[in-house]
Amino acid sequence: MTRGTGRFRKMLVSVGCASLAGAAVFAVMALPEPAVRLAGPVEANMDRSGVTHPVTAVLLNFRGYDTLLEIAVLLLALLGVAAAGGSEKIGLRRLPSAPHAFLQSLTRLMAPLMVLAAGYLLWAGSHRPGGAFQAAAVLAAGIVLLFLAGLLPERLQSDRLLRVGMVAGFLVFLAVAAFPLAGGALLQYPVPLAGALILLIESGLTISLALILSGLFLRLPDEFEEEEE
Amino acid sequence: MTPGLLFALTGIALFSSGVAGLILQTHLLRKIIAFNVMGSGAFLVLVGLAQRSGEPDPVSQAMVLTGIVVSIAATALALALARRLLNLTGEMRFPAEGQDD
Amino acid sequence: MIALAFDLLLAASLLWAAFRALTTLDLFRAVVMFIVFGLLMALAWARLDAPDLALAEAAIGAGLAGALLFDSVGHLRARGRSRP
Amino acid sequence: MTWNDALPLLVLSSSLLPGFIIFNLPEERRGMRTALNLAGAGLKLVFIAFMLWGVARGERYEFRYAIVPGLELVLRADALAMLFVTLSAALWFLTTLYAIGYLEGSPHRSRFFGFFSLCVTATVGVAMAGNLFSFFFFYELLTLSTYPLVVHRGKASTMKAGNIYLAYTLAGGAVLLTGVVWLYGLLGRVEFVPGGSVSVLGPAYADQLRLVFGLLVAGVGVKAALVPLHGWLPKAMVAPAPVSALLHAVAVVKAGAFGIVRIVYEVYGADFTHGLGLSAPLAVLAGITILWGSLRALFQDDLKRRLAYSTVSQVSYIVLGVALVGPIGTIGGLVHLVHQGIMKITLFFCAGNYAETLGIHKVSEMNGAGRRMPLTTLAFSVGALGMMSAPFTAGYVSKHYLTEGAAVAGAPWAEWVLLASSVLNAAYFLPILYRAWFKRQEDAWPEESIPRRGWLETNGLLLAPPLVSAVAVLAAGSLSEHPWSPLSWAKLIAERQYVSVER
Amino acid sequence: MIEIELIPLIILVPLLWASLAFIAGPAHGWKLALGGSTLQLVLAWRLAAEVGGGADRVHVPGGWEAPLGIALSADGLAAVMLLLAQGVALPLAFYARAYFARHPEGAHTFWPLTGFLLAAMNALFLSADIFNLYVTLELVGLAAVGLVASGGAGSVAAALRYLLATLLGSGSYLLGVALLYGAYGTVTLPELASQVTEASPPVAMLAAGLMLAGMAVKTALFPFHFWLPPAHGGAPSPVSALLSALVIKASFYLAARLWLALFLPLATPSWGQVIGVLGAAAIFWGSFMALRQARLKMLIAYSTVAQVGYLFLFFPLATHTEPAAAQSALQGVTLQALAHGLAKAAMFAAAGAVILSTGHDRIMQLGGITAHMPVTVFTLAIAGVSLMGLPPSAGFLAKWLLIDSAIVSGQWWWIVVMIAGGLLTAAYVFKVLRHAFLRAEQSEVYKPLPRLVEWPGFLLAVASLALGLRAAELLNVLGTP
Repeated sequence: MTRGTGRFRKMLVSVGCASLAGAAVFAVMALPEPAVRLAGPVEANMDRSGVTHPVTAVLLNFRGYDTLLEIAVLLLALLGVAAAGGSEKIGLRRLPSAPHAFLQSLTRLMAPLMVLAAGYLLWAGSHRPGGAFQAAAVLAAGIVLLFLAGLLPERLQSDRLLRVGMVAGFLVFLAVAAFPLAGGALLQYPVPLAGALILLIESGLTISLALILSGLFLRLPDEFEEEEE
Repeated sequence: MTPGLLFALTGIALFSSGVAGLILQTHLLRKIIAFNVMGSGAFLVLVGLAQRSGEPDPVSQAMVLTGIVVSIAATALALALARRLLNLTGEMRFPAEGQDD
Repeated sequence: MIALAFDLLLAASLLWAAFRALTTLDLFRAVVMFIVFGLLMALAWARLDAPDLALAEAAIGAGLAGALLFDSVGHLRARGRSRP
Repeated sequence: MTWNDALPLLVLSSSLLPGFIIFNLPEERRGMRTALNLAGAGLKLVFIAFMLWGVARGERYEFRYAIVPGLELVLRADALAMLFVTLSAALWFLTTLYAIGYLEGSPHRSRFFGFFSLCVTATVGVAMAGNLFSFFFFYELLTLSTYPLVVHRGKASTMKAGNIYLAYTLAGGAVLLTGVVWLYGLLGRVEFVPGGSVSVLGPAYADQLRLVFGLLVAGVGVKAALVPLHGWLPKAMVAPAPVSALLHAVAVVKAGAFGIVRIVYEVYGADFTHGLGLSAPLAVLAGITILWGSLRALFQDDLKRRLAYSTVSQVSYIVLGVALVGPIGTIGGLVHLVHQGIMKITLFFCAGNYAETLGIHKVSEMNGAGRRMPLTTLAFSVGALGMMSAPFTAGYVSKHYLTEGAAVAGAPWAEWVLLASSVLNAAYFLPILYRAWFKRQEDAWPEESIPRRGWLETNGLLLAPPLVSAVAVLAAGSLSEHPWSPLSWAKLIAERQYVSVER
Repeated sequence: MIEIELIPLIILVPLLWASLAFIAGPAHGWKLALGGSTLQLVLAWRLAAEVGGGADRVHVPGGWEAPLGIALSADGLAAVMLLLAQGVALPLAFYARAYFARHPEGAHTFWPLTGFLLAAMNALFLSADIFNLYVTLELVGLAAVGLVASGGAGSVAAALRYLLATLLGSGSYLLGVALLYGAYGTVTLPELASQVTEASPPVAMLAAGLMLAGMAVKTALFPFHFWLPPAHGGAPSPVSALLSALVIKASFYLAARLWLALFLPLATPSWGQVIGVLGAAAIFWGSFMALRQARLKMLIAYSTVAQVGYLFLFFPLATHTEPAAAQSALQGVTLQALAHGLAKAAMFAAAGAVILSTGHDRIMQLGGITAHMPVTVFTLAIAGVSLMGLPPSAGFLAKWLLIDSAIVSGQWWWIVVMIAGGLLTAAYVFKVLRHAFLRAEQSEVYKPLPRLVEWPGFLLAVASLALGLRAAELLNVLGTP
């Protein structure tokens, strides 16, 4: 990443990476059978996880702590983008492109479908592929589409509202994670409530993640804001 | 040769080419693409090795799901910085050493 | 047998797409190749019985990342035009 | 913590705390600052008098504090410590008075006196350090606290000198540290005990111990200005006169010499050092330094530089006395630790007076100075005669014992070295006295800044200290048999050293 | 009194106030930050007390025992690092409040980013799960980059360079995780520790290499240091202080933890020596470059490159050496981390004060500053003493222990390196002090500053000094490796 020092450096790096690959392939071929298999324990504990889809169980229960931190990563990225933009506002910042008749009618058609799809993915997450992230991605795409078509409601662009919306999901997650501390451990849902709590977390996350992901897209620094210094 | 093992090997190749790109490319967009390729490589290794015996492994899959989200976050941040740099210097490359300190 | 052949083909095209995405001179093409790479990744996840990952990769890896990159290329070009 | 444990700490804090307060005093609070300085100095003297009395009666004053398990900060007031502590405390009092007069109206005085107090604190710490770790601790503190004093004037030239001072002392400190840690690695703990403690290691370690001795002596040798490690001393002359006085007579060079005393007697033990065949080379090194210093002094026209080289030479008298195994030489070395101090500080006070009052910096400008400043010149003459070890001066006593020691130790060459040095001393001091007393003043003084008022040839605060110390020089010389004289004290120490070696 | 769960709280508290500060904005963020970090310090203190009192603490989120779940555990090293992080963060919070009041650039994202950074580091210190550690690494990295980016137009390139470097590092670490998980089927440290032996398959060796290399990049070990000086030197001063004092320690902590807990059986002494050589190179190159800087903050940043080198001397000194040597090495390097953390935070804070007062940080023009900003000069001087490793300071104690370790293990050449490094440090520290002692130039104007700009730094510097006079309790908490 320092300034290119020409052919030699190129060769060095290529050779290094190639040998890394070679070593890795060799190592992987000589791999023994793993001593531990987590698929077993996951199966064994599914009934206490509150969901029936193993990946979701791992994501929001067995290793829910990872996910908690991961949401923080997304918030951080957003903050970083804001910091890079160097402006107070967290909200949208680029001028919507001139509304396009066809795009608008298409969006009017698509938006509800996307919301539906997101809802389905969210609900499906508990027992089959899908979940908050996929749902949020679809929703985010919808928001971006609305924006590009110039149909995004003004209210969604108020800074304070956006901030709250973006953090809400995380705060819900935090609360659910913290309240079992009273008696037990972090994120230790009472088994009967587990399913409900997970759904609560996921719905919160879907909204916030959708706002954050779309925000990441719509907040990128743009041409008009500054000139060279 | 299970798909797991095969894609693990593919992942290794992707990872190392990604590293090479990340270091050698000078254009920032390419560096960012390279970073994504590198990440995907690591993800493939993670799931592939865990599933080399054939049956799926939800734990590694969940981990990679986390990983994907992390890398999109990083990508967005990198792009934001790169574009700010473009707006400032008119270049999507790093200024020569020493100009940025 | 056919499955293995398909996997081999998929792996090969993954590597090819990645290589093109990293080396194509024209940035726009490179980004297109990157999105192709993302979609192939989604296929690979499907082949690894990881539908969640397939979904996520398609939506986030290919979709969102692709959109971000495309937007940036457009940004870059617009700038190139404004400043020849 | 009993009274006896606390006392060493009190001695330390009697200059540390005033120092901290002084740092925070605004420049214009002159009275407050002076009060604090003198109160601290006076209090310290009181504590020390009390401890002297006790130590003579065989009391133990010791303060221990473990920083981490196995690494203790120890302050102990044994006879040897008291010798140095008393010297530095007494001379600090004089120097403080002198500095107050000297820095009249110059900038950054709070900063100066703050570091001044810190410097003395470090010196007292070096003197009372009860083990090698504590010694190193305060030894480095001394380096840090003297640097700001050396560069106090803040001119480009002083900064250069400051760099040289740092380069020498910090490098020396680094070498010393290596030796200290090494010894701790070998022994676990290195207390200062009469007769030393390393002998327990046995012959297998002889070579390592020689190497460590080399590291230790090289480390402290820098401050003791042993040739060839003396380069910083003449350069440090750019410092204000009180600082030079402190550096030369009390703090820095003495810390170095004192370190050699501690290392030879109380870490290695005199006889063990001799057994390792280390005392002879040390003696030779000292001899070379004595002659080299005197020779260089001969050719300096700048008064302070001449005095500086004289210091290089005189401090090695102490080292020589230490290296000449045997009680007599020891007594000579130890007593010279004190005598050189009072003689040299007198000379520097006077040099400062000449510079401040008449702007005299060079020997060649001294003509007739005796008539203009008789009292100062009188004091100067006493100091100079002492350096030549003339009878009835302190110098005579130390020289006498050193020569005896050399004879007893069967090192005739050392006697010759001492004789030659006395001759050289005469050669570079007598011309000064001659110019000052007997030559007529040709042209005006370079820069007369303090007019004469009646018999007061200069500012009283500048005049009193050299007179007092000059009297001390004569007293130490003529009353040397008095039970409280430095000589008697040195004998006491020597006894304890050698008795304990025999047991 | 009721038993409260310290381990999760010390992670949740900063997460909470960070997200609230995100909503509240800079106007109120600092109140949340001050309250939160005070609470964190109390929690860290109590945790250290408990760990020092005997048993290590363990917490199992969700009650899912490892290997299925994630284990959090606090041993001596973790407890000490937590204490350092909170101890540095609190004074810096006061400092940042005062600093941004005068110099608002970067203020609007500072508080939430700092909160997330602290949460991430606490989580990293406490995690015993190598994948969870990956997530915390990314958290630390992104937060740090965000903070650098908040420095405005000047530091965009630096931030991006830093981002790409840290991503490369964590990517390499992740591949290592993937290999280990593939080989052993678990990501729990204790579980893995019981399985990694001399007879491990080559994959373990490769993973070790990848993970350590990743950490080396993130800790800016020579020759991966290129990203550090512009990032640390260009960021707003409170950020520089946080980054130099804490962030690099996090990745070093992880490297040391992995080495001690996991890879020691694989490692040969020659591995340690190689890493040590890099450390030595860092010491010399960093000090040399520091000596050549014209700007105070860049000098301090390069000094960080050099001081990182001392940390990595831990590897040769603790790899297959006598227990006594390994013990001294661990104690020494931990004290070095603490001493450097406190001193470096103090120095950057002081540099920031200089900038606020004079509008520049050119070393050549510091003349006469002693008269106007004595507190700041003393801050620089005291912190410098700790960096040089002179008594009385924690840096001195650290150097003593490291040299002792080198002597006990018979590796004299590291002594030479440390001694020489110390002298070089003195050279660049006194370069600054020398100019500070020079006579004032009339041209300079010094704006008077509020106390809160100068005193937090001074407090940190004094702490690095006091730690050198009283470290017994700390080493007791640290325990034995």
